[in-house]
Amino acid sequence: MPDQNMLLLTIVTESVLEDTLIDEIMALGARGYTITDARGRGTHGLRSGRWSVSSNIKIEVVGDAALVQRIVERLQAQYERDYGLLMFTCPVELQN
Amino acid sequence: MPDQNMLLLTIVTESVLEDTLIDEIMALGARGYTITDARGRGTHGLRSGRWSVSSNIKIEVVGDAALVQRIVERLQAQYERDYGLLMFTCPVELQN
Amino acid sequence: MPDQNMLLLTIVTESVLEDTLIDEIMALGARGYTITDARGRGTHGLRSGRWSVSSNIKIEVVGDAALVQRIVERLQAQYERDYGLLMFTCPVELQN
Amino acid sequence: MSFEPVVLFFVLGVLAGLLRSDLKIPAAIYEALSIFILLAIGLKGGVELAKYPVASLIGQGLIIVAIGALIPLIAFPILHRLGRLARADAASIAAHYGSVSVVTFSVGLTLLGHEKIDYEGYMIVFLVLLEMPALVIGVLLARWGVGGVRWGKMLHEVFFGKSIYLLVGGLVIGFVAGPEGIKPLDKLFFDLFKGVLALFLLEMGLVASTRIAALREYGAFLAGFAVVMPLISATLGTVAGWLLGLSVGGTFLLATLFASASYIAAPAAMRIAVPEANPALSIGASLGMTFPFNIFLGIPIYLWMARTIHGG
Amino acid sequence: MSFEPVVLFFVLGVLAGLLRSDLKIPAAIYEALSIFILLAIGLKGGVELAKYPVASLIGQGLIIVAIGALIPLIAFPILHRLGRLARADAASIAAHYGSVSVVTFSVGLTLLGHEKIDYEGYMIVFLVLLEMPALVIGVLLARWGVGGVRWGKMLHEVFFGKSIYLLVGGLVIGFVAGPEGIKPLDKLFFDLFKGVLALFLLEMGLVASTRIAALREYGAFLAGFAVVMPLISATLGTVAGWLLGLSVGGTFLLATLFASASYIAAPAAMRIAVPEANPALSIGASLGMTFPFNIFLGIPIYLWMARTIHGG
Amino acid sequence: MSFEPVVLFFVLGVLAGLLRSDLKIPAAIYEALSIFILLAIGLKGGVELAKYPVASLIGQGLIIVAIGALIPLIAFPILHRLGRLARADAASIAAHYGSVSVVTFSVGLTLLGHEKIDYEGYMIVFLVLLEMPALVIGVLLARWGVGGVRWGKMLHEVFFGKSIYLLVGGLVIGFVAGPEGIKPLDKLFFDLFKGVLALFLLEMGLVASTRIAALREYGAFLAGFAVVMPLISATLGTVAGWLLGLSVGGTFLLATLFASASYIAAPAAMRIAVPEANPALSIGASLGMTFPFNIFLGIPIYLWMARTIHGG
Ligand SMILES: Nc1ncnc2c1ncn2[C@@H]1O[C@H](COP(=O)(O)O)[C@@H](O)[C@H]1O
Ligand SMILES: Nc1ncnc2c1ncn2[C@@H]1O[C@H](COP(=O)(O)O)[C@@H](O)[C@H]1O
Ligand SMILES: Nc1ncnc2c1ncn2[C@@H]1O[C@H](COP(=O)(O)O)[C@@H](O)[C@H]1O
Ligand code: NA
Ligand code: NA
Ligand code: NA
Repeated sequence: MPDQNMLLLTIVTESVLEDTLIDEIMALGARGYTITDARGRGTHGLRSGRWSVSSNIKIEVVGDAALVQRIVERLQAQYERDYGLLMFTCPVELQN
Repeated sequence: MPDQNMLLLTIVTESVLEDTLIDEIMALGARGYTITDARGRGTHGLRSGRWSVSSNIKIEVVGDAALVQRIVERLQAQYERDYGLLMFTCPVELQN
Repeated sequence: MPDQNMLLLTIVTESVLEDTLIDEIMALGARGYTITDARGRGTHGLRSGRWSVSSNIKIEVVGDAALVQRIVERLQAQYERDYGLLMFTCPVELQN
Repeated sequence: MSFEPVVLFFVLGVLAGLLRSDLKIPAAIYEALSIFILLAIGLKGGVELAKYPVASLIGQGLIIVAIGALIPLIAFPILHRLGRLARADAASIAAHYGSVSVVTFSVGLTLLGHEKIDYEGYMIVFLVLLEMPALVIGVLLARWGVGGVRWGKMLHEVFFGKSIYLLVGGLVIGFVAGPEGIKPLDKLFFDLFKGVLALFLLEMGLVASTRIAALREYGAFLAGFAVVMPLISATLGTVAGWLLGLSVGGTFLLATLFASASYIAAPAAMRIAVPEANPALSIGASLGMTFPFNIFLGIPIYLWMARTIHGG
Repeated sequence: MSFEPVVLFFVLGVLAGLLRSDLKIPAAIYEALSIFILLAIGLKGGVELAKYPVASLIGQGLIIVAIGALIPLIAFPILHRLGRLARADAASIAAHYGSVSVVTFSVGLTLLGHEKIDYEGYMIVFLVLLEMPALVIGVLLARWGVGGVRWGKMLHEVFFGKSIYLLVGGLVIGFVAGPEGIKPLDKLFFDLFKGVLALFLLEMGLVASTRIAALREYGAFLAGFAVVMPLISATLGTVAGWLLGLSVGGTFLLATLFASASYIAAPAAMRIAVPEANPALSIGASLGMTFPFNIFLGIPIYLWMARTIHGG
Repeated sequence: MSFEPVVLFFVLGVLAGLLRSDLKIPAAIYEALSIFILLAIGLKGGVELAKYPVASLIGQGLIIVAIGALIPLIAFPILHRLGRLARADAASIAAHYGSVSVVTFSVGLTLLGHEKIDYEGYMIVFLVLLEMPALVIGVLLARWGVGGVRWGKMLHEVFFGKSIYLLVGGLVIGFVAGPEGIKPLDKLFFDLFKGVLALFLLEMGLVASTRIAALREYGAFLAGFAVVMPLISATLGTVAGWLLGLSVGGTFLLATLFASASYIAAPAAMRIAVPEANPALSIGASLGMTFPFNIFLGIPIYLWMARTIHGG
């Protein structure tokens, strides 16, 4: 089994940001990302997922610590104040 | 990068429990949750996701160890016997 | 809280492989799996999720290290060359 | 024997499943089709109801509901005593067979259209009335002596579950709006009904194909029950319809309603109210066996029964 | 007073939400219904436009857009000064009320059909014209003295947001194809329109039911605004329509357009262009309060106003 | 030159993509629209087939399939030798061009309706027949001398892939039910067909807009192939149709079928059977280039060709 230590950054945020955040993430050097549709609740209240205005997405990016830090800092600076946003990381081992 | 050590609790269960479990989780003190639609297979057989009776959801809750333990214990006591249910945790670092 | 150390294997790949990979994974001894629909970008380019030809799935399998290794090796040998495929693992604690 | 092309879509779905075709109807479309069918049936019932003096139907309705309530009470001992199924499983299955299937009823309706047989339009109201009581009885049977019915939750699930909610909601809107007011909606809800039913049957076939295996696992007893029980219920319905003075079409529809087993409302309600019951058993029997039996063999038989009892 | 059965579907949705029914319309279906409605309205407008000399409408169109632009300018000081709402919130809400609601307009259309009242077909073109300017004004109000309008992003969102893009796209296709060319599409886009509107209203009700609570949180002022503002705008529209020589139907539609508040185009555009505004406020007011007010009370009132000013 | 308004929806979709509008058609709706189109075409074919003595069509069918099988055999050396594409890529693209596009065919059908030109109803049967053989030939070409065809998997994918399964299934149901039996389904499957086609073209445009860039990457050769190949195939089809004694409409449809390239059945089948082929190449060419070429320029040209060869 290969041993490439990386981080998985999970971002949960509003669907309306999808295109914008993808551009940011790729511009910051990510080699890829994975998106799933989500709904939920947080400090910005209920996001029912029933219509686009109230839907979330979950963006997952696997990358090294430096990339993850760049993304986190950019999103904190630019989007955290105005948008529902949750970010957390977890170490993963790449298997291919 | 902030250093807030938390746990990510992932719950995979039957869609029919969505409203009930959300109430439980919030009542136990969670500050939020994220839900995605899922399908799968486990000890309760195939859940094809093709109609609501046979669909799963994945509920993710980020919280401290005490909250996660409360949720796990409640779900084990109340739902494990009768419903398809998988729960696992993994330490994560909150980034915002 | 029980203490069953396991691995969570996450596989992101093309939707067209769903049935095939499920058969492989179960044949290799998994006791279950969870699937969610996804979209994304990687070395094989954009997968918009807009039509089935261009959709991804995320398959998650919780299992011990031996099972995960069997699955990873099988998928590397059989599908990595020709299909969009990302695999990574992360230790998790089973809670039920 | 009478044959309705729309059931061929069910066969197409079953074959797709058995042959492992990659044909899949997305879950969102399944939801949309079922919402459409429930609303359309409700609206149709409401429009029909507006044509009758409602008061005059109350008596008939009560009698039919009372007879319908016998079905789960007959089914339960068969399943529990004879079939040695656990109390919860027997009660849940009994609830499925006591409740009704909107799609089976719809196939019955299209057959009447096809054969140009009249029927009492208010039969749809009985469909709505018959959907609920069996669910409550099922819960009571499961909890008998065991205690601990979460009544609030259960009744909420029964009455505000989407299936009954849409039927009743459609009924009320159709009744309030009347034939004239509903007219601009006809093009969607009534003209397209049969086509949507065809698509829904395709999806039902896909789902049923995954249930047939499950059924096999639980042996011959349940499979036998899934064929015999509808015949018993249909007989009850035929006699009841005849005694109540319904027409051939009405009698046939009542028999079909009684014979049909729920697989939209009941599974959802039972999963919440009797969670220890294994849903594979009840859905396997109702969708994997009774539903196809009804649309292919049962419905023609029930029409023959209705004609025979009316001496036709 | 005039009553249109289609609004009952909104009630059905609100009740389902309040009663915690498990009825859910999948997000994909919501998207599909809204795409259908936007395209259908656009196509209808384009077909109508093809019947008129376009040049002759430019003048009237400019006047109507100019008057329409007053609405956010009236609403903003009310919200910011009187209601003490933050600048961004006041600006965003003003944009919602300056823009228009396609569904409210559609309910107005069905009422005219129901009452058999004629109207200028090109009114739909004004719907398209009125949707945009208020959004731009809203952003300007939010940024006034604060600076930092990301014009590119904002204008892109306004013009290429799905809502306006589909309306304009439908308009152009309808105009190019003309009544004859569009004919084979009638069966989908025009015949089914009202049924689809009913389903969309059901979903709107479900969504609105979750917004009513949010509105309560923000107090009586916003709730009052959500009822008074449409009446002000409708008065403006009624007078404008009458001065411009529109028919009773046309005057009514203009009043309805002015009175309606956006909840498809505006929320998406404002979320991008004025992200610091709290969307719960604007959507709570426009969808939780103004929309139901309009379809139940407003629309009959505006019809009465139009008839009265025309001395009918 | 003949023009069909429905193709404007494709333009609307492409522009939405290029202008980065947020218009998105949910994947579930795309699936539903394609299921509808495939089933509707199949049913229509089946109903038509029921009008003809099937035996008399077998000969003509075999000849057409044999001629159709030439297309991938012509395309492969062009791509592999001339274009220096890898064997797998050349074979996969050849399979796409040998197979057919249901949507292109449908646009051809609507043009005939628009121009009031008759055609042999059983042409739809040839659509079904032509969809499969090229896929098998493509796999053979890819594996020639290389070995290792997983026949079971491949043939399963070809025959039970949703596309061909629904076409054949619809055909059988339409044939068994006949024009009378299918009547109550007409309102959904036939009356709405063109409107649904418009929505599908909108989605195709959205998807194609993301493919045009991919195509550019692979250079002028592939783009040229994507325009020249349909012209070659259409010529083959025109001559074949004329020699077989088809009418102008039938000849035109055969040319359109031959000229069209698959992007529903072929991509799915090739991804499983020839996974080392790059799908961006085949889909970029067939959907990004050939499909728009066909519906805007090709189809009018093929109609002109059919008329010319019939001396009209
Ligand atoms: N504690 C949590 N656990 C899991 N998901 C969360 C949590 N808090 C927030 N979220 C998700 O992140 C989104 C935005 O969070 P917020 O900015 O707190 O509203 C919510 O809509 C949830 O989907
Ligand atoms: N080993 C596993 N790995 C991943 N997901 C699983 C696993 N076991 C069960 N699941 C998921 O959890 C759901 C309920 O599990 P069960 O209660 O075992 O039927 C299944 O339908 C799967 O979606
Ligand atoms: N660095 C990454 N982070 C997250 N997801 C990725 C990453 N790279 C690839 N993926 C996902 O895996 C799929 C296949 O990857 P690839 O084989 O690189 O095209 C992509 O379509 C993405 O959904
Ligand atoms: Na029954
Ligand atoms: Na307005
Ligand atoms: Na071809």
